Amino acid sequence: MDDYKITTDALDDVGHLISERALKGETVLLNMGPQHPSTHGVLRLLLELDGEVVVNCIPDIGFLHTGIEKNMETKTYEKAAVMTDRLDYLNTVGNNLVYCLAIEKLVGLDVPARAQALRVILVELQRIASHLVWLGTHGLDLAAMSMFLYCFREREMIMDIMEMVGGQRMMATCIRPGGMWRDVPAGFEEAVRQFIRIFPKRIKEYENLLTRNPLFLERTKNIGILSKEDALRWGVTGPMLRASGVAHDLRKVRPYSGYELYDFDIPTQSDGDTYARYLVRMEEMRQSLRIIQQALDKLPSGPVRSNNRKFVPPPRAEIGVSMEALIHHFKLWTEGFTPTKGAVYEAVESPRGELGVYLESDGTPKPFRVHWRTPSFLNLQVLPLLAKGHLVADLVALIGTIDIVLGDVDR
Amino acid sequence: MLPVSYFIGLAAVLFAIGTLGVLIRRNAIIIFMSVELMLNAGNLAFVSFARAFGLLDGQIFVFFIMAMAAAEVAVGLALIVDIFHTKQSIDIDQMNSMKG
Amino acid sequence: MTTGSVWEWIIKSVVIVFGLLTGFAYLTLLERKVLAKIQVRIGPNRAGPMGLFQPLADAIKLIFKEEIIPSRADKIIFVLAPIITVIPALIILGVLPFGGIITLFGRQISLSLADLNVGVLYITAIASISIYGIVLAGWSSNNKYAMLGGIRSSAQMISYELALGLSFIGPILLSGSMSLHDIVAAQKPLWFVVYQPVGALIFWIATLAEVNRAPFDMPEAEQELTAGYHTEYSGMKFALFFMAEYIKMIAVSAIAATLFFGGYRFVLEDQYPILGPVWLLGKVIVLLFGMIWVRATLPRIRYDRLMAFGWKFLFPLALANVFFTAIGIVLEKLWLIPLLTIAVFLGAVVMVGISETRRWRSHVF
Amino acid sequence: MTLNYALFFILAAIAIASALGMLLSKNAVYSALFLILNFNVVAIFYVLLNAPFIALTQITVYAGAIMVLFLFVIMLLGAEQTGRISSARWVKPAAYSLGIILISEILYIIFAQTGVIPDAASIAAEFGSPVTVGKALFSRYLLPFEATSVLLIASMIGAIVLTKRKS
Amino acid sequence: MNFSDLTTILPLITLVGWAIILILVDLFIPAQRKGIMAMLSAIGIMISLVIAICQFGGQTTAFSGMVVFDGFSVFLQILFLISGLAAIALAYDYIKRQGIERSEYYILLMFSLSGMTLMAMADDLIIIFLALELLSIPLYVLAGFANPRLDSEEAALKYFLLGSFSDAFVVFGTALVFGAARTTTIPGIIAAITVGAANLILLMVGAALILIGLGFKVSIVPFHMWTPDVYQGAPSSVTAFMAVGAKTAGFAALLRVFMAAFNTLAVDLVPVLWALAALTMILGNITAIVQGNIKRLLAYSSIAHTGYISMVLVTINQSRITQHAVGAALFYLVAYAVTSFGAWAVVITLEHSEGKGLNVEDYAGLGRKYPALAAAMTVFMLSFTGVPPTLGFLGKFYIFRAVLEGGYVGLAIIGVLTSLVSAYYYLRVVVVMYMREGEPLVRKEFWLSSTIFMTAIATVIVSIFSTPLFTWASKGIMFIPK
Repeated sequence: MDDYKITTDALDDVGHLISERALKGETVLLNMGPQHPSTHGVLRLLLELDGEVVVNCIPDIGFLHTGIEKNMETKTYEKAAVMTDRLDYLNTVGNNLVYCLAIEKLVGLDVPARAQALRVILVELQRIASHLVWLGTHGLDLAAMSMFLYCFREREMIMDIMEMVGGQRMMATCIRPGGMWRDVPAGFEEAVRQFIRIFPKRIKEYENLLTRNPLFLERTKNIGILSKEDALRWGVTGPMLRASGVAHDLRKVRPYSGYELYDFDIPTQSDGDTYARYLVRMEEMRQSLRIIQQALDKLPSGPVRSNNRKFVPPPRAEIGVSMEALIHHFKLWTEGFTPTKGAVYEAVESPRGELGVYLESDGTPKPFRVHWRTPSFLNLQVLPLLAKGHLVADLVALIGTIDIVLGDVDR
Repeated sequence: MLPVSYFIGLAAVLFAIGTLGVLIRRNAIIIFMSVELMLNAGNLAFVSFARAFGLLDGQIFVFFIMAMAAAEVAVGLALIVDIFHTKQSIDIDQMNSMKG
Repeated sequence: MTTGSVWEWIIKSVVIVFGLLTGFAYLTLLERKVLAKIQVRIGPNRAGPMGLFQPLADAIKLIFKEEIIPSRADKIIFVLAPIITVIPALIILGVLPFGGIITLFGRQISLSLADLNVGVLYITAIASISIYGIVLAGWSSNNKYAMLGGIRSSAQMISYELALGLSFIGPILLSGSMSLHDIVAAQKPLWFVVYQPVGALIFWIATLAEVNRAPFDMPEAEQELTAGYHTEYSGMKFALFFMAEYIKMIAVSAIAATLFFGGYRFVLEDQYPILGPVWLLGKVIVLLFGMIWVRATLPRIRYDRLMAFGWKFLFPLALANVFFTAIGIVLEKLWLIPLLTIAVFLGAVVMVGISETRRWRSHVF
Repeated sequence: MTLNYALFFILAAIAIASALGMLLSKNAVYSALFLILNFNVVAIFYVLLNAPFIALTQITVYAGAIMVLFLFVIMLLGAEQTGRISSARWVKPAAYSLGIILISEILYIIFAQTGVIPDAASIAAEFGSPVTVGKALFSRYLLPFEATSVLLIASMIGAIVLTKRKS
Repeated sequence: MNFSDLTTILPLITLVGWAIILILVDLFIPAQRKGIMAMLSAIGIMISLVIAICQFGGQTTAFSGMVVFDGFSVFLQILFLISGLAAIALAYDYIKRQGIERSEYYILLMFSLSGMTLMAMADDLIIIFLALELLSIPLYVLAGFANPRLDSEEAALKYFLLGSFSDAFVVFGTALVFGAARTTTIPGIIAAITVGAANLILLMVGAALILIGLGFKVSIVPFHMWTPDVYQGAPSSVTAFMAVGAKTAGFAALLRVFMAAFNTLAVDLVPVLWALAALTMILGNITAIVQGNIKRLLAYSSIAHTGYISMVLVTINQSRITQHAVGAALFYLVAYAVTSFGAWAVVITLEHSEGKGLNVEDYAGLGRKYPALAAAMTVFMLSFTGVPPTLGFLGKFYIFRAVLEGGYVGLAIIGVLTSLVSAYYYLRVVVVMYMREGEPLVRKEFWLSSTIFMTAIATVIVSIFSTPLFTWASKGIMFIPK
């Protein structure tokens, strides 16, 4: 027995959070993660268990700290865009988008209509892809293993589209300040339409497997109830907030990138439990499809990038014929553009909630401060609140339902 | 066939070891296990006698004793778990909250 | 006992053990292939034609893997635990009839190892001790996850053993014997699954729990307990746990086939007794496919719900099944049994459905 | 015949050794394991004594249920280390000498009576089979059988009462 | 099995059936009104009691000789059932005020009671063993009913460990008796001994082991060590029931087995029994003197009373006085039961939560503030001591008479002398009540007060008209089919 004596200094930084009961040995301390199949990356949870009931849960983060915020401050505005993909690696295009929106706001850059529509299509596709990963891993957490592979089958189609647009499956970085990197290739529209055609049937398939499955209901109904008040108090956003009955969605509340042009609903649920969050995300995928459909139908033609040469490098064809273009090219790629002093905050609705970026310029080509307001970080804070009184098995479902991406948490 | 008295002798030895266990061990669970060993010795004696006499009755008794042992285990282990939760110990020497 | 019969007995034992080991190896392949088909993947296809040598490759890999014994583990029990797990799995089929009597080299050979008059009890006894390996593995690893896995498994197996034992009673009552040979013989006119549909279902669910298969794979729930009781095991020791699980799958399928699906008997078996093992194998494969199918489809039940399901649903249902079977036999109206039991089963399902819906509505967990 | 004797003495040695192992182990889990071994050996004796039904019931009930519960509780409480063997210094020698006296006394009495205990009556082939045991249970021993069932209910309620959490 | 088998054990069937029905009824009774369960179980016991009384007379065996129905069994059944009623009356308010009121209390009590009832009728060692278990296992739980109070849990664990230890002795003893006599029915054993077919040495060892086992249950010295702790730690209402019920049941078995079946072993057994009885009386009474806690005092007093009752066992081989001896033992058991319930009721009246109010000193001033209560307690103490005109006096009188008839003058003298010793500590309670000043805290609870009142009246009144009771007890001699 003496071997198991717990001392506070053995518990590193989180030692002060351990309760008296655990130190006396009445409850069991269990270290879940950072290497654990269900923590979706490298989250460490220090659990205090009474039997299998979670008495307390202390999330310990920072194992995936990449220093992206600091890194971005050492790069020019344009070059730093490539780092944004690495934040929330399931929402790469969305990260590009918010960063570019912030720069556009900072320097007052216009974006052509076609680029805006394409951005919406890509971001909504990315939302579906992200929700598919969530659904698959959530299913896997509950040991519905086939779900995972079905979801990845559909995600693959989106990945293919991304590759088509950006030449890369995940880190496409195809959204740039002032528009898109370049126009989508031929066949893009056909591929997206094909996806829209197939995907509703597939959603129905998932729902057949899960929505009314008694085992799934057992595992999600009334698990981790987050009340409206708590959700607002803890700054929870995204599907988690909407599942608690608050119809808050930045796409409606503060439309950006032309979302006001499209007709879509914000799904909400009132129960605030894991099942409600499941329903909200499933419905969001359908709504995303609606948006993509409309955007495709109304897709205007024209340029996809602003012509403001102060900020947007000229196309390669121009360089050979125009001296001015060559100068712009040289200047933008060596020094970068220089915004005036000032600060902006821009936020979009990522698949996980409000994804915001705060940019502060001190009048040099490199940002003085980049700060990300990431939804995973804020949503993760409610995990102890949700987990208390549940079983270890539910904790797994809860980590899944928050839909954290550790890259998004640790930055 | 072996003389049945060998089996009885073995049963007696096992019974004595069980008795010893109750007397010298101070851990409630071990004491309880020793009691189970004693009961088992009784069962062995019953079955041996049943074989010696060709009477089935001995085997039937064993059946009842097993059922009763199961009942006793349920209650006994519940008690042990109970007291461990209160006291964090199942050493019967430390059970002295009552004084004479 | 003549020398000849001793040899016969030894040869039969060896054949059964090797059959089970081969069966285990190819069951893993079957499972991976079937899962892959269900999950729109390809599955193993590199080692040999259609991946047929995959089990061999796996075995070689596992043999050469490093064996790690955690320094704070209880070494003796840590090493013993996998062995204790495998042995019951290997010997449980000792009483099973694989076929009738065949004539080989002018010798009458019965296609079974032993015919005990307490055959069914033998199975329950072996099933009940097969839990020790898991519990001890969990304990000796000195790891909290393994420990939780071990404790879960002991609670789970004790709970489901009751329903399992009660579901044996249907065939015993119908055949009036505890010998598996007699039970097979009694199914000559009609498989017992006809009289015991609910009993067969209970048996099948309970065996899923007994062999720790999805959706009852609590002890090793990888998403919660990393790998449960075998978290700390590697190499051949891990392989033994794996082997035990799959051999148990084969064994319970064979037992289910014997108790409820007519055992080795099927068309033409009377004329050609050698067909007996073939038919039995066929039935086993169908049942195994069912297990794999369930694994691919269903999420895992939560631990407390699993216990509730076992005690509050399966166990009473098994009792009711025994009760109505006895009534049918006493009244000598066997056709009553399936009617009554299915009615009770449906009633129970509806009741559970109502109460669960109410529970979900009332926001208590 | 000698084979029989050899078998008996080997098994008896295992039984006694495992009982002693149970008694002397410092670790409760080992004690439980030794006891399980003992129960299984005794089950083999039952088979030798023409009691197959009882033998398998012994394995199912003792080894399969009762001892699992023991292990379960030991592990649940984390009570493996059983501490010292006895409290007072005089208890141990006193108990050992008492045990030796007891054993020798009983052995003397029994082996002195070897002739009196009849050796292996002739029995029917069905002796100890489930059918005969079942028939006896439901005819002559009906009352004790029912009493046992009442006993089990009572103990079940008792166990639940003791472990139910108080709210 | 036939219909008459069932009618023979009808009180038992009623009791068990009622208890099982109550388990279901319990589901529909709201948590704060579990008192209803006390009433319901009392009704069940009363029905069983009425049936038992109606059955009076006649002798028969049932269930192929497993149980016997005779005067002895009816007498004991009535005693047990009345004890059960008294135990419920004691518990009704007590467990409510201790905060341990749960309906399982009454259900377990009824199961234990059915074990005792079965014991009264048992005519086969296997039934004796099962009845012993059936009455003990619920008692283990009841002793620990006040969990998580530590003393209650400790009491339960100690009672359980020693109880199961003693059961193992009974099992092995029964096995040896089976080996000796080829049967376990008491008539069968008698027959085997009579025709000389029994192996007397095995029988002797078996009887000795059974004696040890049952000795634990009735707390004969040196198998008494659990008694004080268990009596003190268990909830008082359980202790009262345990003290009366379990002891009476243990003696029922001892009398039935030793008076009938093992009387041929007298030559070897009598000296042992003599010594045990003497030891029990001496040790019980002397240790009781130094006790300050009333529950421990009563525990040692109960050990002492075990000694008095076990005196009759030395007469096992004298069949001419068996009737008197058994009658005396049964009478003493009745006297002990009535007085005990009364005394425990007084203890419960004065007990507060957290085990306060259990010292003899806490009784100071009772005589002045609550004269009726003090008077009742005085009656009980006098009855325990054996002062006329109380039941206790007559109980001792009959016992000593039976022992003297058997020719054991020495034992009788020890009995008288230890009775004199006991006067010291019993009267100390009386002295404290009347001579010391104090502020005793007393609960006024209807069922408790009426129990005290009725037992006090019974202690005096029945003693005046004791002859019919003794005659009845002596007629309850065991029916032994020849």
